[in-house]
Amino acid sequence: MTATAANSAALAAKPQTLWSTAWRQFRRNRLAAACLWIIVIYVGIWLYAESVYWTAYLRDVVPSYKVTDFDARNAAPSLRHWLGTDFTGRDNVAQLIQGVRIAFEIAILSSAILIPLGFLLGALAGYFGRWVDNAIIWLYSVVDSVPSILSIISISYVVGRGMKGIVIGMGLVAWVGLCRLIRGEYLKHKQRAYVAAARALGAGHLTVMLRHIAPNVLHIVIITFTLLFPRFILTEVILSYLGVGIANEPSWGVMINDAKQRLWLGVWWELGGATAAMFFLVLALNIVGDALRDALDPKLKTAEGSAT
Amino acid sequence: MENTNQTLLDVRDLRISFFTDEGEVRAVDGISFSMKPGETLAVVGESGSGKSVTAMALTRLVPSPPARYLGGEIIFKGRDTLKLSPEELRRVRGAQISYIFQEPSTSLNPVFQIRSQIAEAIELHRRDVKDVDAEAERLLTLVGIRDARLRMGDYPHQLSGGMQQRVMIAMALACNPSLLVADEPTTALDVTIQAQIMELLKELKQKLGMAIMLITHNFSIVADIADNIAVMFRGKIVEYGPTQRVLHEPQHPYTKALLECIPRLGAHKHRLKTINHAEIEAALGR
Amino acid sequence: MTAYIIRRLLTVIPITLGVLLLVFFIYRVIGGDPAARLAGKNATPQKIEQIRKQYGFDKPKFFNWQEAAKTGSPAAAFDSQFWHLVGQFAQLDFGKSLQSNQRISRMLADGVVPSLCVTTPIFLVELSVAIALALICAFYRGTRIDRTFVVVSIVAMSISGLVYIMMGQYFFAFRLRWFPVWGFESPAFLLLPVAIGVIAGIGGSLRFYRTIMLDEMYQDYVRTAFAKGCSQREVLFKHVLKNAAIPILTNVVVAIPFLYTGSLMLESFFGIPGLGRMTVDAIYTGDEPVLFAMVFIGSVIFVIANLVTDLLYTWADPRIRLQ
Amino acid sequence: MPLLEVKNLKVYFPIMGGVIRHKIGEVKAVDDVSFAIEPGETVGLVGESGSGKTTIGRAILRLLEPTAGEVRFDGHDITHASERELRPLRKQMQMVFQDPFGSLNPRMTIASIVGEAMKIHFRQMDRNARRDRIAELLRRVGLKPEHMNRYPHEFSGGQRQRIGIARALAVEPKFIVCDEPVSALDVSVQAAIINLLQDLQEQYRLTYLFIAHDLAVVEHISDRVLVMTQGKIVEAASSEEIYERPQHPYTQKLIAAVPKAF
Repeated sequence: MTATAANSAALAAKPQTLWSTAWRQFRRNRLAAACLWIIVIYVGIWLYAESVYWTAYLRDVVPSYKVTDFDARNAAPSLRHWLGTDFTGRDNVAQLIQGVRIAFEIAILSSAILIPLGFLLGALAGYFGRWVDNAIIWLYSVVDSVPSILSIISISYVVGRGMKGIVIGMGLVAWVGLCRLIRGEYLKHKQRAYVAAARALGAGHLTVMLRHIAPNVLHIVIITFTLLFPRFILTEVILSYLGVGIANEPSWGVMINDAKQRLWLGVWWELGGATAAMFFLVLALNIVGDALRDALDPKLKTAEGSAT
Repeated sequence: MENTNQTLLDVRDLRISFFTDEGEVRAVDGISFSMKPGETLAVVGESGSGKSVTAMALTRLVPSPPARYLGGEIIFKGRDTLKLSPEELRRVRGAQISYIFQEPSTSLNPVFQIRSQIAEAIELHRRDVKDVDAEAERLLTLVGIRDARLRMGDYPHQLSGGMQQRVMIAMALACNPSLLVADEPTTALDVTIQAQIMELLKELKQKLGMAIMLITHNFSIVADIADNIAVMFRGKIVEYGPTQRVLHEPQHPYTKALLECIPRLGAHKHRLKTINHAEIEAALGR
Repeated sequence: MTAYIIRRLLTVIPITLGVLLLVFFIYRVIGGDPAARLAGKNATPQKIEQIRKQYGFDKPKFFNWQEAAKTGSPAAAFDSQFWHLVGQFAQLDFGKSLQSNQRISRMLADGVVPSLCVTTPIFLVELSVAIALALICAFYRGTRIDRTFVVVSIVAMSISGLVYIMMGQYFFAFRLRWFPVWGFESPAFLLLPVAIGVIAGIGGSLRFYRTIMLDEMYQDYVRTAFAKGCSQREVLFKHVLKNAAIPILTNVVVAIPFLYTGSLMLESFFGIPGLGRMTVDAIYTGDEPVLFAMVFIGSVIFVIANLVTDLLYTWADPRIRLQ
Repeated sequence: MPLLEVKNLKVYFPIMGGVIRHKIGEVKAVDDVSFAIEPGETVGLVGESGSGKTTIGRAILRLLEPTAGEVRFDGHDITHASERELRPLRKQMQMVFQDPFGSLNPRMTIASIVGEAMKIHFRQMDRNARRDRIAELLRRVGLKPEHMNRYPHEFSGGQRQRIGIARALAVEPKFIVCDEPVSALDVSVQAAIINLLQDLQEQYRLTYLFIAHDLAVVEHISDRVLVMTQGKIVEAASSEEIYERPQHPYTQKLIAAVPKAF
């Protein structure tokens, strides 16, 4: 029995999961690490905004950001109102903070629809193939054949203005990208020897799909979410402009549209404020999303093209 | 042809390292060897021994970053290729030193016909050739491709692995280089095709007289083509000498162990001898 | 290869039928009572009933089994909302606009040209500029030039298209008067919208095509080209560009949906009477038949664009062309 | 009574084509192959890439459905057995794979990779018994038990093959299909794995079907050798006879092509 030391030599001190190696590589990208901090700040603002909203909601009182003050209408930026007030005297900064809440809620609720849908259909199509694959390919080709903006508009229009319409619209359209990626990964991993080994041990299809292959493709969900989040934000702006977006809540889209009229009167700070608030979060998410993809799965082809 | 005793290639204390996130990897750790015109040198070593990096370094094909040439010289026909200007280097590549690689299927450009890939090699260095098509056809016939005129119009994916490698050889010989570097030319091929390609290389060596540097991990194929053998282990040359001496009286323990653990047809040994890495490390004085 | 083309052509039928099914599903199934929506806000029940009769919303949605059972002829089963729609659309009859009572097919015909005048130049300019810049990035990969383009493109991507339009219109048209603010009388009216459309989309496109170029640079055939003695320029423009054409063609179709957004926004902001503006007006005025038709026609155009790029891509890749 | 009997095995893969993707032909990967393997024997299966040797290995373990013919393992006809009927037999036949990087699940620790076999086939074992068994198996294949919580990417190619072998041993099989277990390894590491396989065979009285394209490796480890090309077995003989008196022209061509080192 030749248990030479050589064949168990040169192992690092403590166990290295693929996640820890990926995290180490991600951290080496200083720009991405900085952007991660920006996102953490936004999460903080989001949680604060949620507390403001829910305390007002539970006390059944008008939340502070909605309090109108007619004689302070269109005030320029001042110490009291850092970014001035809108045409009804509401403080712009308070509204921008609520804009963060709306953005996070849209992203999370839409993802709650698209991630399970995209992952499940992608896994089924990739693993079982044949008619299951063809049916799911037909389904996502059809959904993908309708330009996303048109299908989201239609769903929001039919379901009615507000969060519900946007979330259902984006959720029922954006799942196609994830589904394609997951399908590709399942097709690839299905051929790997470790799946044949599991089958040879007598592991059933479900075990192979969930216990063996799924952990190897979960990272795609994280990458996809991080890259979709900014596109949800940009899409909300357009939906709100088209009148099928958010209603009676200060989303960034609504604020940008309100600021449109007053821009021509020289009131630039409303448009500037909303654009800046959105810009840093979207920029940070794009950079972090790219860095995550390079760290977790460099060969992954997420065809994302330009932002809406 | 230059007079034969002058050295064609003289590598002195070559040092190349890769700087990755995990730190420095010394791929080539101070190696020296030389080649005469028309000589065939086999560089044998296992994966990670630095043999391919050495071969690619001859015309600075090792991508840097992440690699960096830390030291040493590569004197080819009297000039150090590490110091050549990009323009001069391009005149050496393909004309003086040319390459064939391990995966012929990916080394050929998938969207160009065989004709244009060979023609490009000719036109790059031999403006004087009038009828490039005829020359390309001659080269394909030279490397043993039947009905070359027909094959010229094919795309790489329409050829078998063996045929693709023959096209690579034809392309490499387009400007009759003084040195042909073959980086694991038969590793991806079946054993019967491998025998044909080695036979072809031997034939071309006699016919054209160019020097060949054969990079491989397979000791068995070097015996009847190599004049000299260099055995590499973790970036160092641990054994360097004429073929018969290295094969029959190996000095270094690593070479001895490597030769003994190769299963030989008809040897009927019950157990193979394995390498004791600790012993090798000690011998290397690491 | 011809089998591939014929099959690809045939797939257009199930896809288009599927698209109609999807649009029908959105507007006639999941969205509550279409008749009430069409009747408008404070409509009387009689009006809603009258609309339901007029638009045939009283018929079953997909298959009319009662009718088939009653008359005994299987054909009657197709006497339902969906199949009437299929018949209607097949004859290019998209109904009438609620607002202007104009035939929608007429409106579509009028709107196509202005929309193409905006979207085609954006598509072509953005594509060529993005590929040219991507080639520069590949040529100078790893240098400061490459890195600046990456950062600039990510920054450009992170600003909403709407903001580009507003700022662009405000500064260049309103304040500096270089361009007309509104209207569609001459090509001059198109310069600003097209410029804004390109700037809004160039960030994403550049980043996307740069990745394609860089992926090709690390392929084995590039190493062979360098080993042959090719220069950087020859490797890039001869070897890499021709190979990159395949992924570019496969994925150029990804950029097309963003043209729709562009046309929606630019046409409504700059008063260009195209399909985009019609869609926006239809949303504001609740003109559902127009909206329904616009979404369907928009999708059919996209399906055809998909088909064309697919065929171009198979033609460009010898490995498929000579299967 | 042979442990494994294969009679007229055929495995054909349909070629899809034409406009409506109908079957326009078929690839005869395994075309009417018959052989038997006695308990404790090592039968070598040699052939070039595309000869169908891997397909035979996968068909025997029912990782794919044979088109025709019969596969009998330990007297049971498993050709078209259902997964439920196969489960007890799965315990007795296992496989070692070629690609050291693809044969281990990158996201599972070594303990769970080797342990899973026991969870399926030895349910009555509790956690501690399982951990001891894993430690013992790792030691048995020449690895340190304390590395059982490590992940595959932390090991070398040779070490990964040892883990693959430990996984196969975990269910105490009688028969192991070794599908090119050493082709992807360096020569030095190759020798150690071949010796390990031979030691395990002696200790556990295992039966091997050893698949490879390197005639020298197959001849070294096998008692009998089957030579295969284009889906057919063209010659079957003891490993000495194959080398000294090859009958079939293809075998002769194969032996002639093997470079005689020195």
